[in-house]
Amino acid sequence: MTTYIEAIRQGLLEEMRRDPDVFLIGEDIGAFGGAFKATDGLMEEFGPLRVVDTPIAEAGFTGLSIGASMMGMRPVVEFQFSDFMSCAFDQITNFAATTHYRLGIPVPVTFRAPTGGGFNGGPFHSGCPEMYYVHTPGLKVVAPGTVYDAKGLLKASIRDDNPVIYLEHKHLYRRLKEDIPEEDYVVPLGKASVKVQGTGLTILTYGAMLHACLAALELLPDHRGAIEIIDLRTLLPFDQETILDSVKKTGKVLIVHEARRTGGIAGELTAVIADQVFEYLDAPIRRVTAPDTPVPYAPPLEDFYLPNGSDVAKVASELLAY
Amino acid sequence: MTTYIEAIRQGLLEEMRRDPDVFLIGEDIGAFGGAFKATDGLMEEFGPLRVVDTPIAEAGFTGLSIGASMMGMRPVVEFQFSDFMSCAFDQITNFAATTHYRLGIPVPVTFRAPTGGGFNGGPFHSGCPEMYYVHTPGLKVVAPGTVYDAKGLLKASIRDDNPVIYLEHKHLYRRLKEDIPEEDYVVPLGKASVKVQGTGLTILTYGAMLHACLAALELLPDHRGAIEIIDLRTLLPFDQETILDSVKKTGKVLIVHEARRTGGIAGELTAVIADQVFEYLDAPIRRVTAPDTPVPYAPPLEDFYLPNGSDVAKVASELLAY
Amino acid sequence: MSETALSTHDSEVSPNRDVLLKMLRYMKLHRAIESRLEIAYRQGKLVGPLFVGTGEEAIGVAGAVQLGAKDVIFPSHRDLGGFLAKGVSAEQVFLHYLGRKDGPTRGRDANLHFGVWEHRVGSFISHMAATVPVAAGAAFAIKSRNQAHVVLCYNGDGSTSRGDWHEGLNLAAVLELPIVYVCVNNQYAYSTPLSRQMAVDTVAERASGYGMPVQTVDGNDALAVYRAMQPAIARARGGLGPSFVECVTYRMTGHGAHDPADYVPKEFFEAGARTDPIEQFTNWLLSSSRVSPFDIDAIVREIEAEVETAWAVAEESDYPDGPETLEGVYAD
Amino acid sequence: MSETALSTHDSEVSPNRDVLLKMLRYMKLHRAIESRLEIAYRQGKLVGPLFVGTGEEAIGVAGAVQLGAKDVIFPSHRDLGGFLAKGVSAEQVFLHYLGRKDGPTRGRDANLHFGVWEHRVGSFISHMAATVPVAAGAAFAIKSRNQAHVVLCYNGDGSTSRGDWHEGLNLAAVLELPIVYVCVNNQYAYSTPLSRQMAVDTVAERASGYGMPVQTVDGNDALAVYRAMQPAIARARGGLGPSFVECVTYRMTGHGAHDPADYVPKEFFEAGARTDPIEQFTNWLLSSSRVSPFDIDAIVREIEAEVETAWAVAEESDYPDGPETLEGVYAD
Ligand SMILES: Cc1ncc(C[n+]2csc(CCOP(=O)(O)OP(=O)(O)O)c2C)c(N)n1
Ligand SMILES: Cc1ncc(C[n+]2csc(CCOP(=O)(O)OP(=O)(O)O)c2C)c(N)n1
Ligand SMILES: [Mg+2]
Ligand SMILES: [Mg+2]
Repeated sequence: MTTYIEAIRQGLLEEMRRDPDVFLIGEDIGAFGGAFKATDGLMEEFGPLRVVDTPIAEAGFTGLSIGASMMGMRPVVEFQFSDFMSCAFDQITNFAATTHYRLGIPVPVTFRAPTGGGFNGGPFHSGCPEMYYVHTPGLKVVAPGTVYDAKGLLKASIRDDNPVIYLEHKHLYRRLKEDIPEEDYVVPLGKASVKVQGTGLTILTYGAMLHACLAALELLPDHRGAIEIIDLRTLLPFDQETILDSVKKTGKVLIVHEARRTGGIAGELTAVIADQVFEYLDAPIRRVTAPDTPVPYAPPLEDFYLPNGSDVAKVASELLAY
Repeated sequence: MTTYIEAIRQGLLEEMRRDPDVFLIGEDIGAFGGAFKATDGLMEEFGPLRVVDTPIAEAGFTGLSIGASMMGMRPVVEFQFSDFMSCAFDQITNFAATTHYRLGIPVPVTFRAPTGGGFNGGPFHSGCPEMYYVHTPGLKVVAPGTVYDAKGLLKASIRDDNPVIYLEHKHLYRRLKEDIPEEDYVVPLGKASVKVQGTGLTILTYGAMLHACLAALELLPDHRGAIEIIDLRTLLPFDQETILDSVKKTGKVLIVHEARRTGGIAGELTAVIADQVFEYLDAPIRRVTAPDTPVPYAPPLEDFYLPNGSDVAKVASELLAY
Repeated sequence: MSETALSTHDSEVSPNRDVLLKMLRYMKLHRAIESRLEIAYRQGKLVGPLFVGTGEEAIGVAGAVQLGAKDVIFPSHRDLGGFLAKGVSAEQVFLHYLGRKDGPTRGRDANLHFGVWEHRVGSFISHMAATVPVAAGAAFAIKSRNQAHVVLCYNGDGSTSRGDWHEGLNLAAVLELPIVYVCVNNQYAYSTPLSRQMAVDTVAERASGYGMPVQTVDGNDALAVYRAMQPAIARARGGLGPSFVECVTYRMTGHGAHDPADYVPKEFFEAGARTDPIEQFTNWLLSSSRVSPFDIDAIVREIEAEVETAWAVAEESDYPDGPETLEGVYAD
Repeated sequence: MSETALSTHDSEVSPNRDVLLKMLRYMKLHRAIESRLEIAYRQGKLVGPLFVGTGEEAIGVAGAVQLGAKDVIFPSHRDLGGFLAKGVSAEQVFLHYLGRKDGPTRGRDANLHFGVWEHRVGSFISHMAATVPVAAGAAFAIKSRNQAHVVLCYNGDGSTSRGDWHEGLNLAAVLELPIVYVCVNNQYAYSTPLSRQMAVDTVAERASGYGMPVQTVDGNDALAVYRAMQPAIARARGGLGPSFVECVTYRMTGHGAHDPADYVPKEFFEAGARTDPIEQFTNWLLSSSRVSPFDIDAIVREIEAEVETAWAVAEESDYPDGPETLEGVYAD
């Protein structure tokens, strides 16, 4: 059984062995193996020019990775927490995202960003920044919710010729364990996965919230067969076809994300659905999300903040009854 | 007749005279009067401690304004172009936006950001970054589309106790002229304005796109009375009541914004509408927006990129006929 | 890093006995509070991580004791002594760490990420160096209003690699702001030693390009820190502009309580232990007969009681209710 | 800023005649292209703004002529000479400025915001100093691959106040990257003179805290720039790490063609005119008999023809079609 974080480590290791142009860069990723140990042992195998420890300089090492990628390398950047991407926001959104459009030069950088709450990390270690990047054309954004996908999407991201934001959910790091194939595989970017089939309600989700949705299913034994759960996996570009096919079948939609509500991806998905398959809709489109606040620290606050299985179950059964 | 930019200048001048805690800070705003001359003459009246020229240091002067506001001052920051806010993204989204929540200290900073395209400024001088900030609780975001609102919203922003992103549209600076009151007035944050009343279709828009929507109306003389045009004015918090009341009346919605499509505010508005007033909807919710690309420079490209009156008219008449 | 003895030349400016006792008291209180927190951490009573300033107590304290009520301090994430000397109580600290409703952030943030603005203690945010320009802004307000207050801003060696540090220091210099930037150089940023953070030997070299006076001082020598801070604070108060003071010290733990710090050579911890700032300062106070063993005993007993009571109160106090999450995002 | 004569000590390394002619040619071509653009601007034929490097031509050229095909340059927004000396043609420049389909950005960006990667010319983006860490990344790739190429990265005095500059220079120093950072100190950032950008007299002082060799040189003296760049480039090529070269010059126009620059004292323009880099260099080439008036005439005629033809071709060429807007956001 492999953990989510070990799948990431293996993905890095295998890609580095496969392709000498792949290198890792970030804070404390060398001898220390990274704040979450995702790069444990890699410095020993690949040395300090392929596992590059940096000063605290997110804009600096992001820019550096962009420049190296222009030269044909495939940097994998580790942000210690996805919250600190804000310090590199200009480099990511203005340099990385636009270089291919302006110059035709690919920028194959993967930005690994440990994301999400659930461990009392407080306002600056628990964020879900995906929408800042989903709103930035030129980037791709992925958010694995399973061990299999963590490895497969990471490999696909590293091999992709575009800058990819790879959001790994900290809450899943050691909680999630699966048997995954020994042999090399990738999970293609841009493809959602239908986790549970159903005919009465489409639930769209990703990342740690996939597990809140699966938990909701357990709470609704009477609705087996009614609920379809789709793991988006890639948020930009998202898999419109799979989403719309499902909505055409079920006629009802619930979107669940851990990011804050206003301006979250639920809005974008709703816009596409309400434009493309309006006539199929049998109920309001609802969303279960974190509220519009910073992520609070104290357990009762964070518990309140994070959507959970019963929040999802409640709205799901309302929609099914609509 | 007052221009949009002169209304901004007057707003600054009057607030500075009214309240000694108001000061301006940014690049080239002193003797030079600002890249767009919004602060022309203010340095002469108020001196260099109230009209503060800075080095090129967006994160620095943003942070500085936050600290000064914690001490009770009311800084008005000028970004030379809204595109350069990306360099201060961490300070805005993590420091300014969270300080009241964490410490109960107000952060009354107004961030003036010249925004939008239409003058062949290319990818880095034409952006519409509003959604990065609409997705950040703790901030307010306003985007005046008229001369009257430019002044009234600016004054309201400066007097507000929260960090406010004030997006002034460069394309309107000298093109828009209106007679505005001599006496002091504010336009309250959070209130939309119904510009044109109609019964068959609600158009939601703001900023320069208000004028594309008004132009569309001229192209559709047969639909007088059918089209309602709402200028959102404040994007965060947006005026849910006015929006929903209108949709209940018309049953059809078109959202028009200059920002890029994916993750734009059309999604958020659609989510609220499709949740709250689903049963009133008689047609798909459509959007006319810029495409998901950087803002291109060459005239034929930028013309293609920017939504215009006939783009709006086309979709509006489709929806009316639906 | 030198391991020189305390700078005891009596010719130099010396704080008076009250100030010396205050310094000792806050340094000891700093350590006692964090020792209590370390116990709580091991007992699983702290839900979040823990970062302590053991061995670095002289730096925050020797600066903050020189401040008045209207002077401002922006401490870093290990400068608990700075909070205390500015008037924050042990109880507030514990309430904060335990995420309680009555704590200074109402349970919203963790660690030393808090401020108590009545005492003019600003708040660190996690993003290293973000306070550097913010503190400059507080100094700007003071200057604008033509006041004689000052701002102290503390940051680790690691944060000096960030752009915000550069922009903030430069703004302070160009605008001649009344601020002292204090670098707590504990020679590590998480696992990264100074030599991998910068290609110069001291942070002071890095700070020398901004046009402000720069000093490097032994951060484990409370008196030396006091004496270095004094002219810097006076300069700020006199409207002459900013200064930079590097205090070299030892991070005596892992980065956080979760970190065994295998990457730190044992000689490093030994050197830090030999130059423990509280021990050195106590010895000097005693040997120079500035205070008596009785004075020290009294302080120790007082602190023990304060910490015990504060902890008990904090542990008994209530968490915020879930729905409070939604309150206060905006000022109205 | 000194107004010393050209550094003509024959004892110092001198470029050979071919290189001297090349330098003259590219400096003159730089100016001729921009003069043509200024006319176009006045005629309303440039839809966007225009920023020229008149009077600063020596700096880009004297660096770039020392590069091989696989060396990389990241010019700033006035360093047209650097583009040219690396192989970019006048036609490409005009196509770019006019926003044409066949230009290097297919009409997507304006000004000198472009690159031609076949020639290893990277692209500036508007955000000042953003290229500083990016260029370090190109140098990192060279170092990783154990190559002997180098990177030159150009930035204005103004951009050195930004955090990215700090982070980039520091990374280059810590990682010992093969790069030379060149500061085009034209003493203004838009309307802001150096004295309001920094509290030190030279950018070199600001750069001295990173642990790399630093020089300040007269940027209007092409030979002095050449000679300053030479050891810096050699150091990078030899794997010894980065250097910083400040070239002091005069911005001889407003910030852009739209800016009358009333804020610049007339003495400043006079001093810049007296030390015009092309004139000085030409005089020296002639007076030291390194080239003849005939050589210079030939260059002038060649350039005139090149510029005229290039402009004609560019003006005749097609704009992209609107829907091309949608192409190439992603690499596939
Ligand atoms: C911008 C940013 N990047 C990364 C981190 C993660 N982080 C937290 S503390 C730390 C090391 C800080 O080193 P230093 O400034 O020397 O302070 P010290 O912990 O040694 O007191 C790092 C990398 C952060 N908080 N902020
Ligand atoms: C981050 C950022 N802020 C503001 C601007 C607007 N701006 C464009 S050029 C310029 C001045 C640049 O000065 P300097 O770096 O000295 O270059 P110069 O124009 O003098 O060659 C400014 C402020 C910008 N491009 N980027
Ligand atoms: Mg440290
Ligand atoms: Mg300049």
